[in-house]
Amino acid sequence: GASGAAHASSAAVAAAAPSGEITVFAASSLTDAFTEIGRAFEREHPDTTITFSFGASSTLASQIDAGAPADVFAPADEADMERVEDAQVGRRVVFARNRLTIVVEPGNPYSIRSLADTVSKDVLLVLCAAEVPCGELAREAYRRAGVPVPEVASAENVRAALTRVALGEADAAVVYTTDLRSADGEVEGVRIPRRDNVVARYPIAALGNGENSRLARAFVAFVASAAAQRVLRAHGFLAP
Amino acid sequence: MTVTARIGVDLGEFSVDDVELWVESGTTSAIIGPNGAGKSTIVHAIAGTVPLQRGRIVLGDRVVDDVADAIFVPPAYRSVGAVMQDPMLFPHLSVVENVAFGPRARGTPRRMAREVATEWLERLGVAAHAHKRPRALSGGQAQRVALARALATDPDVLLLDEPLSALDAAARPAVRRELAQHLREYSGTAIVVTHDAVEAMTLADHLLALEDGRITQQGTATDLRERPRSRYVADLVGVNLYRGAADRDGIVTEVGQRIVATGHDTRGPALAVIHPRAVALHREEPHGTPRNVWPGTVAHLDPEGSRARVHVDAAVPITAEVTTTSIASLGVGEGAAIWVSVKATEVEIYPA
Amino acid sequence: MTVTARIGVDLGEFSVDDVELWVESGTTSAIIGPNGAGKSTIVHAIAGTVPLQRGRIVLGDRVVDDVADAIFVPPAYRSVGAVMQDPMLFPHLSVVENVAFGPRARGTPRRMAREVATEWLERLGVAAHAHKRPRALSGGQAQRVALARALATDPDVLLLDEPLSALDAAARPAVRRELAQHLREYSGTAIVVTHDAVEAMTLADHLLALEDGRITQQGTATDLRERPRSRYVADLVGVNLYRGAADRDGIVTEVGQRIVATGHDTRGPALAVIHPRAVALHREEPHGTPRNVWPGTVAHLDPEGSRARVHVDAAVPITAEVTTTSIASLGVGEGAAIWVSVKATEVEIYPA
Amino acid sequence: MTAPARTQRREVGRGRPPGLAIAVAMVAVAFFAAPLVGLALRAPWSSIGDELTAPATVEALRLSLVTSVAATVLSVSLGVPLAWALARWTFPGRRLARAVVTLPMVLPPVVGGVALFLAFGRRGFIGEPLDRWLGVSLPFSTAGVVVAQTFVSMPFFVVTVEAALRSVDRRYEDAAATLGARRLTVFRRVSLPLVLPSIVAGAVLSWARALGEFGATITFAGNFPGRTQTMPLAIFLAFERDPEAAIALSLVLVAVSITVLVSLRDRWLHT
Amino acid sequence: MTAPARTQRREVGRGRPPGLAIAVAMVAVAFFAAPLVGLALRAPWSSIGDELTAPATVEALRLSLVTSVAATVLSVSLGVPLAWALARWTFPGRRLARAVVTLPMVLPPVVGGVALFLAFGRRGFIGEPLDRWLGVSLPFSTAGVVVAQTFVSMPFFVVTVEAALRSVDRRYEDAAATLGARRLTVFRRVSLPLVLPSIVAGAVLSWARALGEFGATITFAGNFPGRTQTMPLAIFLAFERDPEAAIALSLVLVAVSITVLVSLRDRWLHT
Ligand SMILES: Nc1ncnc2c1ncn2[C@@H]1O[C@H](COP(=O)(O)OP(=O)(O)OP(=O)(O)O)[C@@H](O)[C@H]1O
Ligand SMILES: Nc1ncnc2c1ncn2[C@@H]1O[C@H](COP(=O)(O)OP(=O)(O)OP(=O)(O)O)[C@@H](O)[C@H]1O
Ligand SMILES: [Mg+2]
Ligand SMILES: [Mg+2]
Repeated sequence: GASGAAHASSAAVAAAAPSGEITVFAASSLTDAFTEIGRAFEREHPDTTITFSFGASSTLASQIDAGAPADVFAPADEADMERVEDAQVGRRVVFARNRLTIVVEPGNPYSIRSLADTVSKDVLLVLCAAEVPCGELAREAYRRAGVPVPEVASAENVRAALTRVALGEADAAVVYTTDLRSADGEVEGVRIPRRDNVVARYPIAALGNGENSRLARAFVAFVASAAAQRVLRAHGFLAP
Repeated sequence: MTVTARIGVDLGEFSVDDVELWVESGTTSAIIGPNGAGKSTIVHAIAGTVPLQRGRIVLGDRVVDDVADAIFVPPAYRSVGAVMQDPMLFPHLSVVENVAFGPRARGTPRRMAREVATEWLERLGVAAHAHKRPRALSGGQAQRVALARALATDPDVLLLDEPLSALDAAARPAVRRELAQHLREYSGTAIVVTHDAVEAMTLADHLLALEDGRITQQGTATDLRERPRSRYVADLVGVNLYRGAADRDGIVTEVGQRIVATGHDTRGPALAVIHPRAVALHREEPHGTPRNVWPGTVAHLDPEGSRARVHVDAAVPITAEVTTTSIASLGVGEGAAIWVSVKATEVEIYPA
Repeated sequence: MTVTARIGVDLGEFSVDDVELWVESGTTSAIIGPNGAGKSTIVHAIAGTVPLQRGRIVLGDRVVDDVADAIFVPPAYRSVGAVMQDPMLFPHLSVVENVAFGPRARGTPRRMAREVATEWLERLGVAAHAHKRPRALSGGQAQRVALARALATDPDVLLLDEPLSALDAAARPAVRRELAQHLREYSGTAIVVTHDAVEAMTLADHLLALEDGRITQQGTATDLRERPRSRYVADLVGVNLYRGAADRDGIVTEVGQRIVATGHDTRGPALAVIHPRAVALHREEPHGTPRNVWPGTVAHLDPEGSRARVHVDAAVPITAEVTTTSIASLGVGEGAAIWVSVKATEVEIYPA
Repeated sequence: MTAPARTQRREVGRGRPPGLAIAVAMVAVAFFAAPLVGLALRAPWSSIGDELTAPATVEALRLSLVTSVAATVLSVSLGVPLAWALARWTFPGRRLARAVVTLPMVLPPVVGGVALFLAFGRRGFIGEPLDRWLGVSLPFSTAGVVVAQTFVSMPFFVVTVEAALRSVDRRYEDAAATLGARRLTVFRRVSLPLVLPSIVAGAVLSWARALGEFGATITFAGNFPGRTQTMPLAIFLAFERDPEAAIALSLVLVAVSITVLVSLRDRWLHT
Repeated sequence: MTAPARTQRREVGRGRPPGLAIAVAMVAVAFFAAPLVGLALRAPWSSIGDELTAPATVEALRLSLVTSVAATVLSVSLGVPLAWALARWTFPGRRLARAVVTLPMVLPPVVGGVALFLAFGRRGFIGEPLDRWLGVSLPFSTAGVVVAQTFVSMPFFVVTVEAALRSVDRRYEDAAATLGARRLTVFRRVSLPLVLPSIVAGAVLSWARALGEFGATITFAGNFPGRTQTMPLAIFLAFERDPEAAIALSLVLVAVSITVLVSLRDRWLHT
């Protein structure tokens, strides 16, 4: 129950309740989930304030690199976390996972069933650019499925890829399951079998830049807590 | 190409009020008048750069502007050439390109256009500056180029707004002669605006005095010289003009002063002209034939070469023209008391 | 404030060559000369809008431009007021704001500046247009405003480049008088550029003839009128001028033609002046006193009011001034064969 | 030679461009209008009201207007002297200076943001002393947003105004000088008024650019609601969740700027 | 009254702005220079050579130059008539047209891209017929890149040139007309030459903007290396992996544009 979760978290936090303010830099794909989690945390610790700055993980990383006043960092993939390693304090936690899925136009006009079907000539496929996490993972998935990775129009991020399908400008795209759920109605999902699928890990860590590393640690712990996990689950993320 | 126009234009509080204009094909008319009389406005209206608000303009048999019939022919289609008061040479083109612009725009091939241009530049004595930018021209040179530019298009109607105002004293008669000759040879019709009496009279067959947007007098040079109908015209031709009521022995001016005259049969409202050369000046009251004798004081002197014009404040303010030597002998200075006499036979009276 | 200058400026192929200028404090000098002689250039050099390339300019006791000493005082710090040939009124300011600009820039409070401006606009007869934009002015009005703008700053040195060229015939004498009076009353020094002989002679104490960037003659009006030293000056004052070698009985012109004269003691290189009024015209060869008699043909006629100037191509090309009536009686038209006679006593000879 | 008769109805104003030009112009307008129409068609008009009144939107809109106006003011007050110097003063390295000024236009926004960090960031070679001695820290602050926007938008102002200043007739300035006006007065009372239309145009350009600025802002100032989250950032985030909302927000932004532009034009540029 | 004596050395050119203005101008330049210096300091000079010669870079650079130039040409050829119409022709809805033209400047890049989809995409209300009847499909093509860049950059050209056209002295055009020049001739041979500096300025602005365009391009045209991957896209993506590389690439882009700008200025805008 909620109270159980509350116990767990408060246990995680040592004797005195944390207080004050922290800034959390998080990947924009976490916007909704984290906003909710933040509110929950503040409810639990009345005299705390959590400020979020959402953006592209890489941008956030370079901001932290340049000395941004961030107490917590939650990028969309581990590579970006590596970049700020020396700023980290305390251990890094993977708090959620995500899977890939194929999205097609409603009604699946090209009757796409698998990754293999997406690479035919008359299907206009969109993937994230190889440089961004979702692109990397998607290409990995194709490799596992034994399908040659196609030369395709690539998007700067998942959202852009999804939008194109939603607008009917592309026939298929490979995105995260979480995105599928947020764009329900406009697109239709086509599962990728577990053995081909790739898992995206969402790490989170407290940073030394901030003044309030105690509260930062508390928040990181809270994100791992059951209460937060429920929220993440509700937004389609998989348990770590 | 005959120009017939009834021009009505309002510019702020000023307005040109339905000025009737009729310039016969092949002739030249001059528009004279004080500053702000509306001369340039009329020129612009005919050129088409200021649309009419009332009336109509007909060039030859073609209506180019008619408010009632909502007709307006843009300048480019009027075959009118104009030298506006401001030369407005294109700053980005060389002098010769400026002059060649018209012919080019009317379809003359480049080389031929340039030849025409160069020829005109020579006729107006600025060929030496053909390759300069207008910025690098002196005022007079610029005006000559503007004149060349207008003439090079060989228009049916030529509009010249003070085309010689910036020319030097020596060049002006020459250019004027050049222009007069061109106008004589040339089939087209010309309208010249000028402040120079000589210019108007040498260039034009017909003069038109415009004052405050209205025509006050028109006719030949002689008409205006001998029978001016307005103060401005009188000043321009340099005579004394009086308005009044004529009777058997002369005229009574508006201020009630009688001027004795003979040999006129005008009665009632009339105008009287006295030529400054006919006005004699005396130190003491003269006792002799002249019937018009008034005391007065010298208001001011305008020396002009070997002669001078003496403006006298008398019962009838009058101007006399005398030699500088006689001025010396009379010892007239401004404010000096003096006597004026005019023979009755020298007073010319005609109906107002 | 005395103006002393030695001006050397190169403009492309043209150059003003070290023109020496000396205008005493409180006096007015006029610069006359053909188009493109360099008059405006000199005015600009003194104003500081064209820096010198050679020489120096001293206003009062202050060196404002000196190439050798690398001194240059910008226009704003020269207390010079100028009416340039182009009025250059600020298009974004009203007429009165234009005139008030100078006083304002020199620190006069707004209200006072406006008063000064309005006063000058009245003196020049354009107060009625005080609130118009310059675009809405006629040529003459614009020039008057420009004049008012320069005068309103009450400068120590006043530069006027053809300040009255656009004024109408009636207004010009009045404005000229207004200006002359101001110049007389006024402590400052003035330099006037003009193409109008009368203007030059009424406004200026000292005249300066500039031709092709060099001074060809300077002196009082009388000097120039009676002893012109260049064709241009002769044309300006309207007399016949011949260059040649003088001996006991007259002068032999450069083309080898003798002109008989008496009562001169000049020998060697000399100039001879003949006034057009002293030139008589005849249908047949005259047999009488005149010692100079030549056959010729009428080149052209310039009627000027009741008189006309007849240009005759003779052994010595000569201009005669006669009444229009006598022209009629002689029946001279262009190209007509005619005889010219000049009394030896009418030929004025002086050293070149 | 007489030109072929060509009568035109009075109503048709003088100087109206010929049909061909008009046609091309219309194509151009259509080209710009089409995408906006597209947005309008797609927009969730039902929900747009809510979007507009949502406090977050209002916040972002307010911030956008405040910062973009501030950036424009900054651009004008720095840009006018700069344009003046570039147009009138020949000094060694003028060309380089001119190029440097135009560069932010070609710098990809994100890189622009990074560049700002490297200069004005906490560890930047200007930011660090600034922070240490004056305690001023630009990144992640509203001031930072203004800096980012100015950096990106000011070039448009400078280039426009410099070009205009070059084409001023110097004789007006000379006339002013002979009337006793010092250089500053000449510039203030003559040169500037003469180029006013271009000043306005330049201001409009840089304002619009600042209002739409995204990359440099989010990189240099982060994305804090109420502090640094301008409309474009809000739109970007909304886009992550639901594109419809993003479109709605964009239309709001567009509407606002139309209003501003139209009224501004009326105020200044009526012929 | 005599003005206080104030002598100045000859060398100092006439019309040089006063010290105050110069000072401000210098501050402004510094403001622009600083971030670039920052980049330069941070740049991996050792590897920059490789970056430059990397085929991908060369490809992207080539494509960027080609497309940005194409976009500029398009902007000029559409923009000149448009500016002309807006400046000279008073027609109902002129204000709206003017506003519409300026809008792409405020539209956030991503939304701009979406808007382009909605109009010119395969399902767009223009794109669809275009595709069906002419078989022309803009998205994800090089043409698409040009369209996106034109959409974003042309406004800068139009606004600049319109402002300039407004301040042309109409009397020159009248003079040309009385000399028999038709409207097109007047425009071509008089009006345009008179505003040449602003034409160049406008072209520079829109070229630079097009060269730096990112958002609309990647959304509308995707990111095919060699086909639609322009420099800014390459830089953005490089940034995801290693920022150093991104910086190196940006400096390359900057260097290229400096070269172009400087040479262009010399060619056109020397006073
Ligand atoms: N755009 C305008 N708006 C208002 N008034 C104007 C405008 N243009 C001219 N005027 C006024 O119309 C009158 C006539 O101007 P116009 O230029 O025709 O005079 P003008 O006879 O040519 O005088 P000038 O001999 O000085 O050239 C002047 O009083 C002038 O102030
Ligand atoms: N910027 C320039 N570049 C080259 N030549 C020039 C320049 N400015 C003037 N000139 C030449 O210098 C000469 C003198 O010009 P200036 O204006 O002083 O003559 P001016 O005596 O005022 O003639 P005007 O009586 O026609 O006004 C002219 O031949 C002119 O062509
Ligand atoms: Mg006039
Ligand atoms: Mg001159």
